[in-house]
Formats: sequence, C-alpha cells, structure tokens
Amino acid sequence: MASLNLVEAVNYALGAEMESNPLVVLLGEEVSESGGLHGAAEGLLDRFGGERVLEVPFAEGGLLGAAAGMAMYGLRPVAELPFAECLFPGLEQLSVEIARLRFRSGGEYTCPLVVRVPYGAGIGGGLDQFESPEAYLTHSPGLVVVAPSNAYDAVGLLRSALRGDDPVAFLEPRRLYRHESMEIPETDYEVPIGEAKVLRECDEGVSLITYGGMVPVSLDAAELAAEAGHEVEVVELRTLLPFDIGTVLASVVKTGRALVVTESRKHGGFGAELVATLAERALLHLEAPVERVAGLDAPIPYAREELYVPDSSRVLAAIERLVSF
Amino acid sequence: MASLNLVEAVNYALGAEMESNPLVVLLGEEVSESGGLHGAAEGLLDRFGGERVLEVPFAEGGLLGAAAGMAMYGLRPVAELPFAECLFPGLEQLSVEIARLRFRSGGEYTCPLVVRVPYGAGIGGGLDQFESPEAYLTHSPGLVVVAPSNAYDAVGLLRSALRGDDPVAFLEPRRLYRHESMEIPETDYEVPIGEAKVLRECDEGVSLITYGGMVPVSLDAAELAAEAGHEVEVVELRTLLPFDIGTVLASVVKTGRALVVTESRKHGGFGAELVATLAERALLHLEAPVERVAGLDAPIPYAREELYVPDSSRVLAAIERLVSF
Amino acid sequence: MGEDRTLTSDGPIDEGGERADLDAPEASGEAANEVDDDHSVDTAPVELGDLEPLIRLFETLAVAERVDNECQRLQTSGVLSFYVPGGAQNAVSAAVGCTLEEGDWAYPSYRDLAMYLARGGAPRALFDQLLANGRDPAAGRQLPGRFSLPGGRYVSVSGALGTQIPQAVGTGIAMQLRGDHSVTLVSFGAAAVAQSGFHQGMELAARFRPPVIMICSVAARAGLQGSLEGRAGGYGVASRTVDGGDPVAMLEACGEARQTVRDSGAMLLIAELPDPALSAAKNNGGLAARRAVETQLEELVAGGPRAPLLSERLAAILSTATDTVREASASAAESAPPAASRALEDIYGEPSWMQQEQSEWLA
Amino acid sequence: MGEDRTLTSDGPIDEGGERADLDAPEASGEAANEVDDDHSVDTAPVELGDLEPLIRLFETLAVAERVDNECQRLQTSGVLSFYVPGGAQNAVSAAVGCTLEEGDWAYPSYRDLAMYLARGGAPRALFDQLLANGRDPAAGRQLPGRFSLPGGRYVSVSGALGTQIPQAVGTGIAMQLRGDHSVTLVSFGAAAVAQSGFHQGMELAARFRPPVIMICSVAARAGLQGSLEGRAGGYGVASRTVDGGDPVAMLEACGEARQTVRDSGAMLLIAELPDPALSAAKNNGGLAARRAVETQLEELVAGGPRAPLLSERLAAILSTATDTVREASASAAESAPPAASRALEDIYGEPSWMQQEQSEWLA
Ligand SMILES: Cc1ncc(C[n+]2csc(CCOP(=O)(O)OP(=O)(O)O)c2C)c(N)n1
Ligand SMILES: Cc1ncc(C[n+]2csc(CCOP(=O)(O)OP(=O)(O)O)c2C)c(N)n1
Ligand SMILES: [Mg+2]
Ligand SMILES: [Mg+2]
Repeated sequence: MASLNLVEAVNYALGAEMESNPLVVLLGEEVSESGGLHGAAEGLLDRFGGERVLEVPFAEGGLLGAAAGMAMYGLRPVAELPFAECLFPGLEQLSVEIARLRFRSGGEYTCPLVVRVPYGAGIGGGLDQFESPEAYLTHSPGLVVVAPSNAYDAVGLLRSALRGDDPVAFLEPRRLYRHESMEIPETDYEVPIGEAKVLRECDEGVSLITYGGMVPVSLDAAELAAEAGHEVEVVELRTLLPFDIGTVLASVVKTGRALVVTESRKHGGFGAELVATLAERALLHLEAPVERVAGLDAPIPYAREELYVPDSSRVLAAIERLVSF
Repeated sequence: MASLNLVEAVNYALGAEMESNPLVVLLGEEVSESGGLHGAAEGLLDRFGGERVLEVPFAEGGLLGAAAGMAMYGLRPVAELPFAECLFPGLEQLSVEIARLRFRSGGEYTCPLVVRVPYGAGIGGGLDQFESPEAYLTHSPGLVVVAPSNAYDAVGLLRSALRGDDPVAFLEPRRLYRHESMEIPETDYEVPIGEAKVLRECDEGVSLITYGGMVPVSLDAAELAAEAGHEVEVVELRTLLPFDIGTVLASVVKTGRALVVTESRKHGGFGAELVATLAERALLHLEAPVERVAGLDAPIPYAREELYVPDSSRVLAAIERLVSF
Repeated sequence: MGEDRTLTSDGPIDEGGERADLDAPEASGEAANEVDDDHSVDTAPVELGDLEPLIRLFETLAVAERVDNECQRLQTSGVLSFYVPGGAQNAVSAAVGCTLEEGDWAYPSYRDLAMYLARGGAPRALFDQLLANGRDPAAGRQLPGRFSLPGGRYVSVSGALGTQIPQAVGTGIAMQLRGDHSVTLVSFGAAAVAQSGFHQGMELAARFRPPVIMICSVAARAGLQGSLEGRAGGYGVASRTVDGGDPVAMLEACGEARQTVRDSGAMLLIAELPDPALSAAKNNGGLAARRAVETQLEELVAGGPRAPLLSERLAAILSTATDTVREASASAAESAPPAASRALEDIYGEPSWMQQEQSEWLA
Repeated sequence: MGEDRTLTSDGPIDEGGERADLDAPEASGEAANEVDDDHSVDTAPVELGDLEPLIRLFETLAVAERVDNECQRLQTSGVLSFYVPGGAQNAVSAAVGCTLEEGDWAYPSYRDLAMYLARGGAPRALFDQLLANGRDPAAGRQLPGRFSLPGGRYVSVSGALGTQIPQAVGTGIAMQLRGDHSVTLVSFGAAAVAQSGFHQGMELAARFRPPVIMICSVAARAGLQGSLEGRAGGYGVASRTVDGGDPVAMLEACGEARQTVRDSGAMLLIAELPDPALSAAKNNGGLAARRAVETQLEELVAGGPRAPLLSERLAAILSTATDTVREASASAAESAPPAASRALEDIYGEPSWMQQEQSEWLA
C-alpha cells in the first residue's frame, strides 16, 4: 500500500470499513464538498453514495443525536465534527445521552458510534476552534476516548472503534494530519482500545506520558535529553479513556520520575488525572515531584500560538528539572 | 434577621442585591411559577416585576446567550438553571463565549454574570439531572467557579459574584438546600472569591479538602475519626476556580497527609486537579499517598443512590488508611 | 442490542441476543394479567371483532388511568417520591401506542406510560420500574416513569428535554437506508419545542424526509411562541393538528400519519390537550379519555344485539385492570431493591478497570 | 467595559474607563486617512448634502472592496494565512453599518468588515488586526477578519456559528429594560440558521420583542430547509426579504427595519445575495455593489450641475481609499508582533495565580 499521512489514513480506514461493513455510515457537515473541512471524507461520497455519506445541517447536536438514533437502530455511524469546539453544541447528546444510554436502559440500548474530532493548536486555528477537548470527554464513563498520533495507529484504532461495543470519541490532532507519512500494512490489523505504547524505553531516567499532538514534541525533547545524557521513556497513551494504567504505572515505578505532557490548558485538564493516579498509586516510588507540561491557562491565540502550546524546549526543561531534583 | 437555610439564603441575597443594584436581573425557566424549580426565586417577581425577573423559553443556550448579551451591555444578569445537566445545552455559550470574551476582545467586552446551578446527588434526582458538573467548568480560565455549603457563605459569595468583574458559575448543592438554617448577619458582608476556609484545624493528622455537598459528610467523618483518635483538618474550598492554593498547600505541608473528597465521578473530576497540584508542589511533605474519595465512575442511579455518593463511612475508611500508612 | 447484530441483505437489522420479541412476551408467568400484544382477554367474544381496535384503546386507557391513580396514592402515602401522571396525555399516548406496529420504534416522553402499555409493557413490569426494585430491567436507575421495555423498541426516556427528537430522526433515517418499512415515533411536550433538539430534529427531518411521526402534546399552547403549524411549514415539514382530548380521533390521525410518513416523510402531529386550567385535576384527562372511547363504542352498538356483549366486555376489562394494577403495585412493593453490583454495570460492553476496582466500594 | 459602570436613572448605561467614543475617534494621528464617524473627506462640498448618505455608503464599499482585494493579494503571497472576503456581503454589511446610530450595538459575522468600517473602524486598525500585530487591540488572538472596535459597540466575532444571535437578543432586552432607545443588530449567514443559536434567538425575540434587527445573508438559499420567511412567521417574528445585491435598497430597508424594531420589536431581515455560482469570483460582489451605488448617485445628478462635482468627489474617494488601504497594509506589515505577555492577559479582571505563575513560561 502507498505511504499515508494521518488524514489520508483516516480516509483510508473509513473507506475500508465502509467497504467491508454496510452498516457503517458517515455523517458530517460539508462532507460532499471536498470531503469535509479537512478532506478526511474525500472520495467517499462518490464511492458509497448519498445513503452512506450523509451531509447534515450545520448543527452538531443534531449530528450527534441523529448518529445516536442510527447506532441504537443498529448502524455504525461515524460523525465528523469540523473542529473541537463543535463538541460543545453536541455535548449534551454525548455526555447525557450517548455515554449513559447503556446504563439508563439496563443494557437494552447501546450507542456504538464514532465521533471524529479534529483538535489541537499549532495550525493557526484561532482561539475558538481547535482546542484540546479531552477533559470534557474523559469524565464520562461509558465513552471511550482515543487519540492517535500517526497513520498506523489511526487506522488500527478506527478499526477497533468501529468494531467495538462502545461509543468512541476519536481525537485527531490537526497539527499531525500532514506531519509524516508511513507505510500501512495490507493486513486487517487493529490497535486495541486501552493499550498504550512505549515509544522509547529506558531503565532509569524519566517516564514521559503523552498522547496525540504532543507525541512528536515529546520525542524531540527525549532526543535532546538523550544528547544531554538523560534517558527518557516515552509512553504514548493512544487510549485516554480507559487509559492503560498498567503500562503507565510500570514505567513510573521503574524510573521513579514522571512527566505528563499535554497540549490542553493545564488546570483541570486530563493531565491532572494522570498525575493524580500516580500520586495515589506510585507515591513511594517517586523520586521527584510529578510535573505537568501543558498549555497555558488561557484560550489559544491565533498569533504567537507558540507561546501557548508546549514545545520541545519546555519539555526538555522539565526533564532536566526532574533528573536534577 | 431570621434564620435561613441555603435556598432561602440564595433567595435573600438575590432580593437584597436586586434591591440595591437596579442592574441586577434574574433570568430563568418557570421563575414566575413558584419561583423556579427549587423556589430560590420565590417572591422576586412580585417584588421587582417582569422587567427584572424574566421567564425565558426552555432553552439553556438561549438563557446563557441572552444573559451574556445583557452582561456585555452592562446589566448584571443572574441566570438560573433547573439542574446541573442543563449546563450542557449552555456550555458552548459558557465555555467558548462567556469565559473567553474578555480575552477575545482584548478586554473591550466582559461578561460579569452569575449562572446558578443546583447540582448534586443525594436527593433522588435520577441519573440525568443532578450530577456534579465542576469538571466541565474548572477547565475554563476566565470563569470563576464557587460552591457554598451553607447559608452564610451562599449570601457572601453571591454578593461577591454580583460585584466582581468576572462570570461566575455558582454551584448550589441541592442536597443542602434545606439541610441546616443559620443566622445571617444584617451587615453587607462578602465572602471573597478565592478564599478557602479551614473548618476544623489540627497540627498533625490528615488534611481533608472538600467543597459543596460533601462538606457535612466530611465533617461527620472528621468527627468520627476524632472519636477514634485521628485528627483531621477540614479545608472547605468555597471557590473552585481559582482555588485557594495557599491554604490547601499550607495545610498539607503541615499534616503530610491529604484526602480529597468530592461527590463527582472520580476519573477526570476536579479532585484530580487538587491531587495533581499536591503531587507537583508538596511531594516531599507527603507521608502517605494522596487519596481521593469520590463518586463512582458511573451515572448517578435513582435507586440506591447511596452506593454512588460518598458517605462518612467511606471518608472515614480513607482517613484510617492514611493515618495508618 | 449492540452485540450480535447480523446484517440482513435488506430490511431491518436482526436482533440477536436475549431480547424478547413483542409477539413472544417474556415467560414471566403472569400472562393472564398482562396487557400484551393483542390486548385480548380470555373472555373476548368474536362478535365484537370490528370493535377490537377501539376496545384495545379502551383497555390501554383503563389501565393507564388506574396506574395514574395508584401512583398518586403511592405518592401521597410517601412510597413514591416522584411521579408525573400521564393524565390528559394518556389519550394521545394510548392512541399512538395502539397505532405502532411491531417493527416501529418509539421515543416516548415521560408522560407516555399509556404508550408503554400499548407497546406490550405489563403493569407488573411497570410497577417494578416505578418502585425501582430489583426486577426493574434498568435496576432502578431511572426516575419513576422513565420506562424500559426490553424488546419493545421503546427507548428509555432521558431527563433532558428534546434530546430524543434528533435521535428519533436518526432512527428514521436508518430505516430509510436499510429499506425497513417501519416508522419511528417521537413524543414530546410544548417545552421541548424551545429546546435545540426540536430545531435539530426538524432540520434533519426536512433534509432527509425519514418516516418519522413527531407528536407534540400541547395544553392550551402554553409556553409556545407563534404557531407550531407555521413553524413546521417554515421548515418544510407537514403538520396536522388533532384534538388530543379525543382518543378516537387521535387513533385515526395516528393511523393516517403512519401512512403519510411512510409515503412522504416526517410530519409533525400536534395534539391539543385540554387546557389543564380547565380540568379539575390533572388526572381527569385520563378518565375523560377512557369515557370518550366508551361512549364511541356504545354508540357503535347502540340499541343493537351487541350492546350487552360490549357492556359485559368493558366491565370485565375494567375489573381486570383494577385487579392487575393493584396486584402489580403490591407485588412491586414487596420485591427487593436492585443489587448493589448494578451501580457499576452497563457502563461499557466490558467493564473497564475503573468499574472493576470500584466494585470494592460497593461492599 | 465591565468596570466603572455607573447607573444612570434611565437610558443607556454610562461607559466609564478608557473607551474612545465614536464621535471622538482615537487621536492616532492619522485622522485624514481614517474612515471615521461621518466619513467626510476634506474636500466634501456642501452642495451634495442630500447625497451624503449614499456617498458614505459608496465610500464604505470602496474601502471594503480594496480591503478584500488587498487581503486576497496578501493571502496569495502567503502573508495572510486565513481570510474570508466580505465579497457579496459587503453590500449588506455596509448598508447595515451606515444605518446604525451611535448608541446601537452590532453583533457582526465574520464577513462584516464593511460594517466595521462604517461603524468607524479605521483601515489601519483593520490591517493591524488582519496581520495580528502588536497594535491589534485583541493582541492578534483572533483569526483574521474577526475584528474588535474599541468603543464601537461592535462585538468581536466568535468562531462558533450562531452564538451571537441570543447574545444580541439579550442586549436588545437590556435596552428595553433600561429605556435605551437604541437598537441591536445581529448578522449571520445561512449556516447559522440550523444552529441552536438561531432557534434560541428567535424564541427569545418572539417572547420579549426587543429592538433587534436580525439580518441573515443567504446566497441562493443554499443549505436552507423550507422557507426562512415561513419560519420567522412561525415564531411570530416579522420578516422582510431584500435584494442584498442592491446596497441602495438595503440601506432603505435597514433604515425602515431600525424604525420597525423600535416600534414593534425584533424582525428578521433576509438579505438575498447573488448566487455565488453565478458570479465569476466571490469578490465580484463587492465591486458590483459599489458600482450599484455609483450608478444610483449618477442617476440622481444626471445632466444637472452637480454631476461633475459628484464625479470629482467619487474619484477622490476612490483614490483616497486606494492609498489608505495600501498604506494601512504596509504599515501593519511593519509593526512588531504582540508582546508575549498578552498571551496571559485579559483572562480575568485580575489575573489569578495560574496566569501569574505561568507568565514565567513565556520567558
Ligand atoms: C434540558 C432541560 N431543561 C429543563 C428541564 C426541566 N423540565 C422538566 S419537565 C419541564 C417542563 C415540561 O413542560 P411540557 O413540555 O409542557 O410538558 P408537560 O410536563 O407540561 O406535559 C421542564 C422545564 C429538563 N428536563 N431538561
Ligand atoms: C458551531 C460551528 N459549527 C461549524 C462551524 C464551521 N463553519 C464555519 S463557516 C461555516 C459555513 C458558513 O456558511 P454560511 O453561513 O452560508 O456563511 P458564508 O461563509 O457562506 O457566507 C461553517 C460550517 C463553525 N464555525 N461553528
Ligand atoms: Mg406543559
Ligand atoms: Mg453560505
């Protein structure tokens, strides 16, 4: 197969799943024109027709509500949002309806759907379009939240999401859409929900836990740290809810130092859950305070966005603080 | 003045502020019939008329949007929600518009309004009405989030909220509306935003950090612990965003043991932020892992709600684990 | 649902798993007392055959009325902490419920207990849920009145107004895509009209024209701005206004609506309820509706040889309904509460480590 | 705003603080090049007095057209990463902007640069914002085209479609309560109609009848379900449809709408834009609109003694506009970017400990 970047991988996986499972349908705004705002649906309307690729009115609550009704009936809808802040008009459907439906109905109804959410700073998206919305999603038991950082994982996670029993929020780091291309195996592989991946190993040093758009930044920082003689183990979560607590704890117990890198605003972000889990369960193993490198507690500005979003030098500085503690 | 319970205190403070400041207006659903769903607006329509007490259509996004437009113009709107889950239809207005307006406009426009949110389990409210919504609010720089647990603080915090420069989410623990009455001073006192209160002091033992509906439960547990010979310092936050980091840290540095008690679902809740802050800033002072006592990671059931919501015996058990660590 | 779905080449999706079918009511051993699929009672004489639809409507209303009364009694005596009567909406709800066919889906409102009954729900199961006991399929998680009907394609009501409207439209669109000739019904009150769910549902209905009956029960147009008929027209969605106080007219209108939406896509049915300010008590609506069906039935047989048969039949229905409801309520009250473990079940297909760990807290 | 508000016994609320007033433009030393309050240029001869409103409209359109062109040039050359032209909406936007009076409030859409200009915004300030430099009052935080106008009662546009509609209605209700005889204007496109903000705004407008002009610019009704006029009627809100391609007709309609909403509450003004598929390029709309005003003006003076005066005046406006826009763009490009510290300012009235602490990260 050709080498694909992240957005091409999403497009490919959508097409392949629609091909093999006639219950999979795609709903989105402007999906007929140019395959949606980011082109992830490109060509799908032509391939599968207007019955499988539905262009909905500009209302994200309606989009998610309709997807929920389709999922309850037995289809496998994929709902595409234009950008992260569009979650808000749909959050009542996602948090109160979709996430709780199985519980509410005693298991009678379920909502196995996928909500695709292009998210994240670093692309000049302005202050009200591409935030990091995971904190609004990871407090909802019943939802699964995943965030791939590369084409391979995007394909594998999308497959798992479309074959599982639960509603999945699929966070797509907008800044990585065209970051890197990679060869995608022809095989029908899946990336299991709930499994983190250790991208870089070490025995002692710092455990760096991250996901989504912060993966390349973290790897860069780890490389810089290594050049300066500090080892860093990089754990990429891939699934945020339920995150892979075993892998995270094992790493931190081993290294004794933990750094959580997220792009979202620091206060009240998902990074706090990761740090809290470590404080509860790995305290005696910690040789230094846990640190968070995160976005500013501010909206994301259009100009000078680099001030908001963590870069490898901020990550590196934190690594250095931790090793020299 | 007569002795007031929490909901009477809210009613009293609203009336008093409307009396002294003609810019204060109240908007809500069914506020003309019986003063809203919980009676907090009782009598205000008669006292101030339909121009100051506005009954809006059943749409919480509209309610908050209209309140924002009034606040920008210069009024001091108080928007009453029927219950916590009604935040969701209004969260786009609150998170993307109201919280960010000052930043977006370079300080030109501001939104000093108050959103009143009756919240919390313990009243048989069923699984989709009275959750603990603070995690959806405390990730929004620009918002202030307060949660009184008694009539005195409710009056003082509502005054501060209505006199400050920022939008305030005012969380009212529904289970405490009629829990206890207390004498309210005749003076025009305020309870400052951002100041926690130490409800029970000790020099060593456990620092218990809590707020809102969990305050009485925590005090009960502290009392039981004291009877068993374990001292507990109870810190009531009162303001969640920005919370009083000085008081929290001072207490934990002193005792070396920290317990965070929240009613909300554990995972991704506001409690995680409190624990993370301690892991970052007080690690060397900790003599035991930080613990969270929280609601189940599940929706709140109508029947057997007591299984979901923390009670004093769960809090006590955590205290005992911490002191015997 | 959700698991074991297999794809049929065309037509509705097979339901695998353990769902009971409407026409195969659960073997709960109390079939005689159940309002089941065809609502016949053992004494049904063939001679009233052409009247059966109205008799079924009558029976649904009779049971609903008794449920309302019993629940208000339980509420007064403090047994039930929360109850919203079907009341005047019983007529609408029963008529809709009697109209729907097996493959149809229903998204009810919190006042639609009559629809629950007409859709095959047994009074005993209903009281198990009202009293939130261990036999409640939803383990007492829902507020009283927000029923689950396993196998009934009757979606558990949510506490958020209007959210069911775009969901129902989604189900209708799914029916279209799958070549399923069933219809979807969604019921809501006047307050939901201001909510975004109504707007979203109408937008989607206008764009996709799915087979969805949207039924809005309004009392004296209270709380509504402008004209609901005008709004529907503005979206390009057909509407029809019916006297919701007249169950016979409702039944007819629902039957016609079912045909209409299959032929030409979604429509809004506006059921005008009697002004609550005009009726002595909220529940009177339920009584009046049952009486209205009775009158209609009596007129149809008036002076003829079937009059005594009918009269006997209706009396039997009433007395059975009374016994059934009394028994159901008593039985429900005696049942144990839901098991503690249910507080952490049905979150995910497989419990995550969080739910697994926290089950210790339940001990 | 927000601080130092003092209550006047009746009428609008005093603005304290450091806001510039519309009739006291900021002493930025470039008044000659600014499109300021009365839009006169130094050469304005009194003889054209009755034509001034149209001349002001012409001037607004001329500047807007040049801004659009310049921005498309900047975009092509990679200087501007994002720009949505006013294009065909310039006619609507300029007409509305020229109609509003000082105390009126405007909630624009992202295509309303002409309204920004007509409301007193200077091209230089506009380019400072487009290029997100350090002189931008909002410190470059907003996407290009989402302008702030200090003192202009022109609310910075949000990226979320439709949210400004209930906000505007809230401002209108506030005007009612305060006995302020101003009006509020809110502008949006067809896509916002499906959003809940439109529905909420219409519901609130119908209930409170505040002095709000809701102007919806639609191109060939694309993306709209049903009839927008019918919808407005369904809510009980008056509507009027105007040819948005005709700025002169728009100006008249806006003036009438302003009177209407003061007399009888909110109305929906539907501005029909030329079908984008029919116009060669999006921006042609801007050019066509300016030409339309020119034609109208020429007809008004045709053959008379004022013709040469007018012609000279319009030529001067065009040439000034060209220079002003070129200069503004060049000046903006040279200005330094916003200070790093601005990334953590304007969050709260007083920065919280979080912002204070994090300012270290900016170093
Ligand atoms: C999103 C949301 N907002 C508010 C409420 C509170 N609420 C519950 S029922 C109700 C009124 C319903 O009125 P109507 O639709 O006329 O139905 P009725 O009960 O009168 O038959 C309201 C406002 C809610 N449940 N959900
Ligand atoms: C809540 C929300 N959903 C989606 C979008 C993405 N979006 C931005 S502009 C736009 C289309 C606007 O179309 P229209 O109203 O016709 O205005 P036009 O730009 O065509 O003048 C969309 C869907 C958004 N900004 N906000
Ligand atoms: Mg009603
Ligand atoms: Mg358009």
